[in-house]
Amino acid sequence: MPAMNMLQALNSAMDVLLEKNPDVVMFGEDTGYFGGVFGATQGLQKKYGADRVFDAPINEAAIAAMAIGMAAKGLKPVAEIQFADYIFPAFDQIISEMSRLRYRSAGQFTSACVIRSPWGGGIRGGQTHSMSPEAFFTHIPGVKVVVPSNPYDAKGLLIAAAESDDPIIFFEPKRIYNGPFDGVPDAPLKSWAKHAKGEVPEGHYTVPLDKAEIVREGEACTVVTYGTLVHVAEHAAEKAGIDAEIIDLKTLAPYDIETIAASVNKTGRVVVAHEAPRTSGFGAELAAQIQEECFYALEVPIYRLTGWDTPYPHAHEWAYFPGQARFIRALETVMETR
Amino acid sequence: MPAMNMLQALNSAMDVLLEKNPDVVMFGEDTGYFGGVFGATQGLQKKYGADRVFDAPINEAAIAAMAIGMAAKGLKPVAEIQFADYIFPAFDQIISEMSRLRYRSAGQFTSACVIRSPWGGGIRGGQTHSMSPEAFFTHIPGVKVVVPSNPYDAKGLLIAAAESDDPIIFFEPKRIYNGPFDGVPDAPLKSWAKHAKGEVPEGHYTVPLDKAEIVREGEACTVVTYGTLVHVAEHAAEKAGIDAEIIDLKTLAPYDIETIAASVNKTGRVVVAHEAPRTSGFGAELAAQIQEECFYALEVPIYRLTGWDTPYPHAHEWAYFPGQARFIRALETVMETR
Amino acid sequence: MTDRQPRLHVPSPPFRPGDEPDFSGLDLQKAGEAKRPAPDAGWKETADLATGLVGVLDHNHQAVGEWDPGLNPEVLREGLRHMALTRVYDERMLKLQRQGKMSFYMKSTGEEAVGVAAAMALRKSDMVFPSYRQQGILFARGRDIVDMMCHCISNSRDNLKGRQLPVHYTWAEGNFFSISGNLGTQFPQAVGYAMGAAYKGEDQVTASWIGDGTTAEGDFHAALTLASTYRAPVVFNVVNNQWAISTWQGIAKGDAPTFAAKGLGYGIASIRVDGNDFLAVYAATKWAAERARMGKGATMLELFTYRGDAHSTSDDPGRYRAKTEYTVWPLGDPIERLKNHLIGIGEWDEERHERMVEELTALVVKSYKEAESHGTLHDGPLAPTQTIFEDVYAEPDWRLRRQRQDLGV
Amino acid sequence: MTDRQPRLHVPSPPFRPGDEPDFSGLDLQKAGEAKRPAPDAGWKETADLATGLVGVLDHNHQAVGEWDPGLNPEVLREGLRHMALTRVYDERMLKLQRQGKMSFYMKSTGEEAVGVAAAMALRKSDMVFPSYRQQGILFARGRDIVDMMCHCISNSRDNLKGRQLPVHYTWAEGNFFSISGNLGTQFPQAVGYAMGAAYKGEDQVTASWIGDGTTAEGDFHAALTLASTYRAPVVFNVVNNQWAISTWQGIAKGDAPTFAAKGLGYGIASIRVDGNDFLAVYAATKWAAERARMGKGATMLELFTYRGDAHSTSDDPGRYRAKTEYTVWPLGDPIERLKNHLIGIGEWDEERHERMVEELTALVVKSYKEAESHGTLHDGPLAPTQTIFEDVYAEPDWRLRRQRQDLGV
Ligand SMILES: Cc1ncc(C[n+]2csc(CCOP(=O)(O)OP(=O)(O)O)c2C)c(N)n1
Ligand SMILES: Cc1ncc(C[n+]2csc(CCOP(=O)(O)OP(=O)(O)O)c2C)c(N)n1
Ligand SMILES: [Mg+2]
Ligand SMILES: [Mg+2]
Repeated sequence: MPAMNMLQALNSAMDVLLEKNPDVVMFGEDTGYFGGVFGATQGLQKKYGADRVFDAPINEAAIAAMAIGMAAKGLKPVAEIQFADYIFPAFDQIISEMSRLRYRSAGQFTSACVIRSPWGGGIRGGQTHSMSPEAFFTHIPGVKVVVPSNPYDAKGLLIAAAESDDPIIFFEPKRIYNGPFDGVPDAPLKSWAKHAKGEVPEGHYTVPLDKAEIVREGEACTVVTYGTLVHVAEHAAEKAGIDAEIIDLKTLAPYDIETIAASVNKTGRVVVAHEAPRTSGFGAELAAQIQEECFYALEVPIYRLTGWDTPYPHAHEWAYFPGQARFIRALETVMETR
Repeated sequence: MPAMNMLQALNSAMDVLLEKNPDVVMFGEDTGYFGGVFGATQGLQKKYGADRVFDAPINEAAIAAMAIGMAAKGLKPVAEIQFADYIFPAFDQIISEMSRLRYRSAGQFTSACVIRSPWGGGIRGGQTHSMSPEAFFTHIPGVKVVVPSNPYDAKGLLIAAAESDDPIIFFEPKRIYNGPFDGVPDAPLKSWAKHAKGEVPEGHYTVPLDKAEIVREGEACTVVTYGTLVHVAEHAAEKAGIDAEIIDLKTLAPYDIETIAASVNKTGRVVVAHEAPRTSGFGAELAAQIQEECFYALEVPIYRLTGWDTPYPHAHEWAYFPGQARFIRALETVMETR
Repeated sequence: MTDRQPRLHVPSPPFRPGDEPDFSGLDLQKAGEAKRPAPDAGWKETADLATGLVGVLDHNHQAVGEWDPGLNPEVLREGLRHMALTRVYDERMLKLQRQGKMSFYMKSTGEEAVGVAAAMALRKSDMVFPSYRQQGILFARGRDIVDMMCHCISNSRDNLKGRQLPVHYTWAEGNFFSISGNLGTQFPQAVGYAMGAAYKGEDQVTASWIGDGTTAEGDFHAALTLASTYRAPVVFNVVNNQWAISTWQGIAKGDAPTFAAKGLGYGIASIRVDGNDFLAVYAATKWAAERARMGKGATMLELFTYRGDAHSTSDDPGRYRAKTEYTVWPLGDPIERLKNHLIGIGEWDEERHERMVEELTALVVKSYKEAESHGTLHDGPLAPTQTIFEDVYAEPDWRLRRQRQDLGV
Repeated sequence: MTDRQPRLHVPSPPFRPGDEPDFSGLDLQKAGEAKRPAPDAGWKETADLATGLVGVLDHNHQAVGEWDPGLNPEVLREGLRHMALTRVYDERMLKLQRQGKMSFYMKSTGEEAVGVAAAMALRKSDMVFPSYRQQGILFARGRDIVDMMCHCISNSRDNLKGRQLPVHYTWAEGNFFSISGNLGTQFPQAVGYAMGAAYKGEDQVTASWIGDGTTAEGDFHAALTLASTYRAPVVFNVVNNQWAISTWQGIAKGDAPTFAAKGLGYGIASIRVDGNDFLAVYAATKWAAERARMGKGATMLELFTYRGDAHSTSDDPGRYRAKTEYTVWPLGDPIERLKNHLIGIGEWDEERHERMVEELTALVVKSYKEAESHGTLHDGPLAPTQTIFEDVYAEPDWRLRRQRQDLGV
């Protein structure tokens, strides 16, 4: 199997989708000739033509609305929002329209499409190229929310998303497009080629949209996270020498409560982690549900390790990002070894 | 003190604000000559002139942007979004601009304004006149979120909001504009005149933006809620004969954790309640924080009583709304009497 | 405070309650005067049409000028019937709403030509994305009236399972999109749909409708930008009925000459049309659809009309506009005008008209009886309660399964 | 698959990498030809200007026609200096970014007249809401260069405390709003600000800038709608530099004749201007500001120019556009053109120019040394870490206090 980084894996997924289904179309800002500012759609316009892979005007609401209209007509749009920070002009089309079309029409019309968007911080992008807005979308009945953490999953989840009958918000952790990130800012870039999930089949395969994965088994405590922080968590557990079980959610809405509950019932100690601000972040949902589900198994309070309740700062990015030091402290706190 | 319903109290607050501060301006869809579709700004254009109280075009983003620009210039805009369901076209202006202007300019510019909006269900409004989108806004650092539950607070909180130096999202539970609501759909409308908080001073006063209120003292369990459900909770506790302590949050961001924690530490049993969908609703934040804060005091899992993870249905409104039956069941569940 | 000079320009309508409305100052191009370019003409050739007014029926109720679609009397009578049925239906539903049979209603009084004539000019295979005030389309396309009523009273036969407010119809079989409660959102969606049809190589045209007030929304701009860039086969309709709830159209229009003129800024063919003239609406829609099918892209039509009644059952227009505005509105009533035209050409008479209205009234009354036999919002039966958990996703996940269980349904 | 006929019209630029660009087909109105209406003229009198091109400097570098602002040489030399400084600064900052001194940079190469001439035509008390490519305004308004650099390298003297990406300046004292990373959002805010000034009875004008690509955003429509309705004293600038990152302006413009023409649809005076002609930009801005101060409302200016370099330090334009496009761009270089004009009227010479550029280079080099003495992003010192918890609200609440404690700062 070839080694791919996450961008190559996403590109391969879209190639497979375009090849297989003539109703698949792709558009977004700079996604046509140029292939996207991160290169995710590179080469696809040339291969499939400008009416299947094209540039959209800079209007995220228009991009979402175009996707809805096309989906209602029976196409399968896979649209890109250039940065997750810029998805908000499309928020109304997503919450008021895309998420509710099947419901309000009692199934007569659907709007199954994929909105892909580079997501998360750690690239010195400042407050408008770093956001993790996933929590907002998990509060919208009718859309699913996916965040892969590695090339293998990225491809398999994206194909599954595009083959799903539901509208899907697909957030791509841009910090790990080119290699896993341990949460140590100045460490040299690692390569996906050396990671087991950097091996990606060429052809069609899917990764299910409702299953989390235990990426590290452990008995001492449970870490529930997704995206970039999966790698930070693994590294932190290693470094702290704590036998943590680490769950990569992959899909946030709906999240895989069974896998989470089984682990928590075993360990009794939990860290939920994300980059987004703390208040009403997705960690709140996880903590609320875990305490309900596993109340009598919990030994200590569920620890929410999150970004701060501030915009994402530029210069002090690493004071905001939940990196190694804070991760280890979180693990030690739930282990009561601090 | 005169008896006022909530609309009259809000109108009185705006009258006081316009009278006192020549920099206060008000606008929104149909808020000028007509005085708003619910009448909240009635009579104010006539009294203060069309350049202080006026109609805006139907563009919620424009309304928010106009408020930001005016606030940056030193005015104090109090804008109306006709229904909270229609605030989403303004979401980008609120999250990307209003909430961050002070931060990104390091205090050189601010955007302190108030966005008022009728909020919540129970009026047969269907999916686009019933939403409770407060959770979204509590996940935005830089804005405060207020939800009054009675005329006295509505006036005092609105004046405090307009006199605050921060941007404030002010949600008005429209179901109780004209009278408190016990959660019994077909019961005759009650009047605010018979409610203690229906007595509202004519002049200027404020209700603090960072304090919750215990509206019913009790020892058995704690209910944390806001808006319409405060009344439903009171009625349910009465009816179920459960000695519940009921906390009316009033301000959701920042919420008054001290009042909540003190109560939970006393009772050990908690229901958090809102109308919005369950997943990532504001109840998740409350539950997550309470379990952290009061872990060792909790006797049973925190119960989240919420709307379902569906759009707000029209015909089956009362199957969606957390009314008496579901409220009582929640109380009985945390009391383990069920 | 109130005496000082206003420092902001805030446009206000010419008349308010208490005023004696007088529209003699309204300078409108006369019927028959507007030129009709070929449907594949460059958009610039529509520049005059965007500020003029395409009309066919003159003040003598004669069809005049280049835009006369030359319809045969059979078609005209059909149009008259659909418009009359729309009005009878609206009146009845309003009454029923007042009786508590439904939670809400919205009439299209005075605007019946907008929906009916457009629907008749389009093919039934063409797609429509309407707003909540084009129920005329449904009648013109032959939607079952009982079904329409069942939706409005949210009963067990409501094809939307009680999930939507009344008048927010959906009818996929009739190529009628799901009406949203959110203003303007459907405009750019219609472009996406039209692009989808083009992509699939179909010759289907997509049409969408919004109100004058709604043109202010960002989605209006999104739609026109998309349509201009991708030359989508779409017909944009702006129904300028002069009012947006209590807000006069001038608040959305500002200093723009007309709403149609906005289309020109995008390089889109744009025409202002007498919206109360069945023949003009028909002809303009036909022109736009033909243009779209020729691959020439979008057309923007402003339908100049007047909202004859309240915005909805939730407002009282007497509180914000002059009572007699509608009665002195210079473009009259679309039903009266088409009726008089038919009478003028000897194809109709008052008696037949009266009989038709009676017949339609009977039909509506009878239909409602049948509709009610399937339940009402208040007394049921409704769609089964568990349906509130369906259609959120293609398949309910554990959250919805548990919640349904929690509700015990 | 690739061979079939495309079924959607997707506009593409005339040239791509590998092509030999040739703009001889670009039909632009000649300098001096455009008429200049009185600033209080009706917006309709600008109709021709919106599709024409206001230019003053002709191909012989002479100032011609009605729009010549008749500036004295002192002012012209000042303009030249600001533009040259902008370019020297940009070049230096790019180099420093490549050396890792800052995270990101955006140049305004080729567009210097847009910011500089506008700033000089406005009063310093006028408010500006720029995008990220009008750094020229700061030089024209006398912003301290060291301060600008301290912001770009996010050091301890950064007046934004390291919170913003480089080039996202704020300077309240200089009436320079906070630049957002979100495209278009500032356009309607500028209208609100302008309305605020009008409301307060001040004669301050507000100006804002966005790019060609950004006109597609809904906020563009919001801004023009507000400005038209309330006749706000605002000057809208659309900087049409032909490119939006890799996307050709035609994707935003579609079939519209010009970006300026979009303004006409709102009843707003609209002018397309040679954006590389200092005198034309100056004159048009002056006209617009005067109009606003007369209470005549907004003006839309399209500044027709060309983005001479990459979009930002994050892209390589060689990947999406023909390498030599800029060199054959018919409107030339704004600095060269003003320089040649000054030389032509005997008020400047090559030697002085060279000396000026040397002097400016020395100033920039020296300023950077000073800036660096206050730290760099990489090596610090930065603003104290606890500042990340400040200015979220007027006062931090318990959540931020606890979080600061949690971080231990
Ligand atoms: C996004 C949004 N904002 C506000 C509303 C509330 N609203 C419903 S109808 C209406 C007026 C619409 O006026 P217009 O566009 O002229 O259409 P008309 O009703 O006259 O046909 C308003 C403000 C809404 N439904 N959606
Ligand atoms: C809302 C939003 N969407 C997308 C982006 C990403 N982006 C930054 S600059 C840019 C291109 C802007 O082009 P244009 O408006 O022509 O301005 P120019 O850079 O040419 O001055 C894009 C797409 C953004 N910053 N904000
Ligand atoms: Mg209207
Ligand atoms: Mg550009």
